[in-house]
Amino acid sequence: MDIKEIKSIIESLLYVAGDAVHIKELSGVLGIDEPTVKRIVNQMMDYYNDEGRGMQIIEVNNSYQFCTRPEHYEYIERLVKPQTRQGLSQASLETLSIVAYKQPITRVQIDSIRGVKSDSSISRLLEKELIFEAGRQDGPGRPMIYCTTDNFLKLFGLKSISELPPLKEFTEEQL
Amino acid sequence: MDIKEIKSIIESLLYVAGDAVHIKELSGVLGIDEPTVKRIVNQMMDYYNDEGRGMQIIEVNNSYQFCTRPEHYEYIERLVKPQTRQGLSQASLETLSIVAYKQPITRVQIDSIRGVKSDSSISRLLEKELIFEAGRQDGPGRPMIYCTTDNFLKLFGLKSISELPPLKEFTEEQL
Amino acid sequence: MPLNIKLQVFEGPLDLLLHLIEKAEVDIYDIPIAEIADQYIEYLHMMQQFDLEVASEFLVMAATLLEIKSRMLLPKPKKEDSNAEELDPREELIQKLIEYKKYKEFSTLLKDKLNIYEKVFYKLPEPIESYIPDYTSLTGLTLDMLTQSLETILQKNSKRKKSSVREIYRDAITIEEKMLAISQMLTSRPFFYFDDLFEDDISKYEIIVTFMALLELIKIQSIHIEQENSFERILIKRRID
Repeated sequence: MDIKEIKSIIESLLYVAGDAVHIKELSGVLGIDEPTVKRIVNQMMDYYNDEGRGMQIIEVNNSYQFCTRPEHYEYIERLVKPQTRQGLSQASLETLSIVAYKQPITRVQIDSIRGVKSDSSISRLLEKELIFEAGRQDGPGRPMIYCTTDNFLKLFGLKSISELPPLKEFTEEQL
Repeated sequence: MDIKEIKSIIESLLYVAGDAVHIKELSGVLGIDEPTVKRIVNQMMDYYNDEGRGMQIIEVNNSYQFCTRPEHYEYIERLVKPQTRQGLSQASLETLSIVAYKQPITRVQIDSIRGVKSDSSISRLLEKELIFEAGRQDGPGRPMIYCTTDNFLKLFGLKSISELPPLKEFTEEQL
Repeated sequence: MPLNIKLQVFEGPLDLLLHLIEKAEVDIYDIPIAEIADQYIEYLHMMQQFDLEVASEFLVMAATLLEIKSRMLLPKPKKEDSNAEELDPREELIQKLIEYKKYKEFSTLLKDKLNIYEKVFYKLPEPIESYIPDYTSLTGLTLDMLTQSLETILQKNSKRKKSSVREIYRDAITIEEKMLAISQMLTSRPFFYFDDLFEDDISKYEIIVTFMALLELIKIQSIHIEQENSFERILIKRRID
């Protein structure tokens, strides 16, 4: 085995593992003594850095691991979770405000207040863990009821729902 | 962004994804048009192959994915627990060949070409996600129709169904 | 009796026939039917001797071979009184064998590829939590926005609601609108279930409108209704012509 092949194998091992691989394991798999493995991996680390490759090798407690470069974070984030970049839409914000003030509330009640269907905002808020399904209402159809989560409180800096500011101009009847 | 940086980002994206990443996603994340992304990925593919790197990039239905090289199999197997081999029977391989070329195809049509019932091969191929139920055919009995999956392409090193070699036409001398 | 002979296993009657034809080194387009039929039946006898179950397909093929054999023995009709093409009784079988042989050969090629590509490893996706920003990325939001948002809706609402008494408000939906809505559901997916249309708290009025819209869509042949057995879920599918 020439050194190029050894590097290629180490690369594939680190890739498949995804995790940290101990130098002992590399040495065992390759049948090469640890100091040599260490020297080769060090060369690889330099190479990845000098070439500005997409991954770098990091060493932790005699284990080696691939990881991405901090400067690529933005792109990776876009790939992994594109929708997190969008924040809350107007529709979601409206729905959230209704749930916050009127909880527990059903989807039909939300629709009725907004005058449009709120299915997609509700799923978006559920997904973001800003509201949760708090059970079903008694009565015909037993519709799902929604409440805000602790995450919601955290995000808006509230200790509890009772801290929500009072709404101007509106009396209970109007709601 | 220079081309080296783009390659570096693509490398990190493919590494993080693990799975196949569609060219549309790469194009979206990078903000670069698809033909350019395709050209760059093709250069990367060549580079990985020429340099005998630990990973290679494979293309399946316009998606790209990292995988290891078959020749490193032995070393990787020592590191990670051996993956369950696909181990397809002759019957399953025959059925798969027929589905690959004649898709969409019904069970009865497969049976007719093989001259024997193919139920058990079909369930095996479904279970291994090499074929999938693509709906029902119009007409009497509305039989289920089968097509091959992307997994099939990956496992047999094909980019797309159009890459299947033409079936040999037999001349009298060859038989 | 000890069994020292390993009986070759065939995938089916066509597989067995191909084997016999190759062994006999005869032309597939001109199979000596009598000879091959005898060998075929001999093989089935062997299977029985070894207590192997002979699948019905093998028996059907044996009957077909015997039939072809007997038709080959019939005197050929004179040329002038047969305007029909002089059909070779073997023709259909030969076509089947050739078709099968193509796929059988391709399957060996597949097997070779499988031997290579099953030695390839893929890595699992990285745990994405480390890449997802936490909720602090939503910090553009303020309590004011929340209250204002609700107040605006309520303002709009109070105008809209003036005439209506306290009851759950729902826009009156027309049959045309419902038809459009159903057709749109079918643009994103090939089918959905009948009960998907009737969510928990649908009003009686909307049930009636939905039902009429469905009937209308069936009438104009843009959808298709299916139910495998009574009481099973009803499928609504896009009609493809």
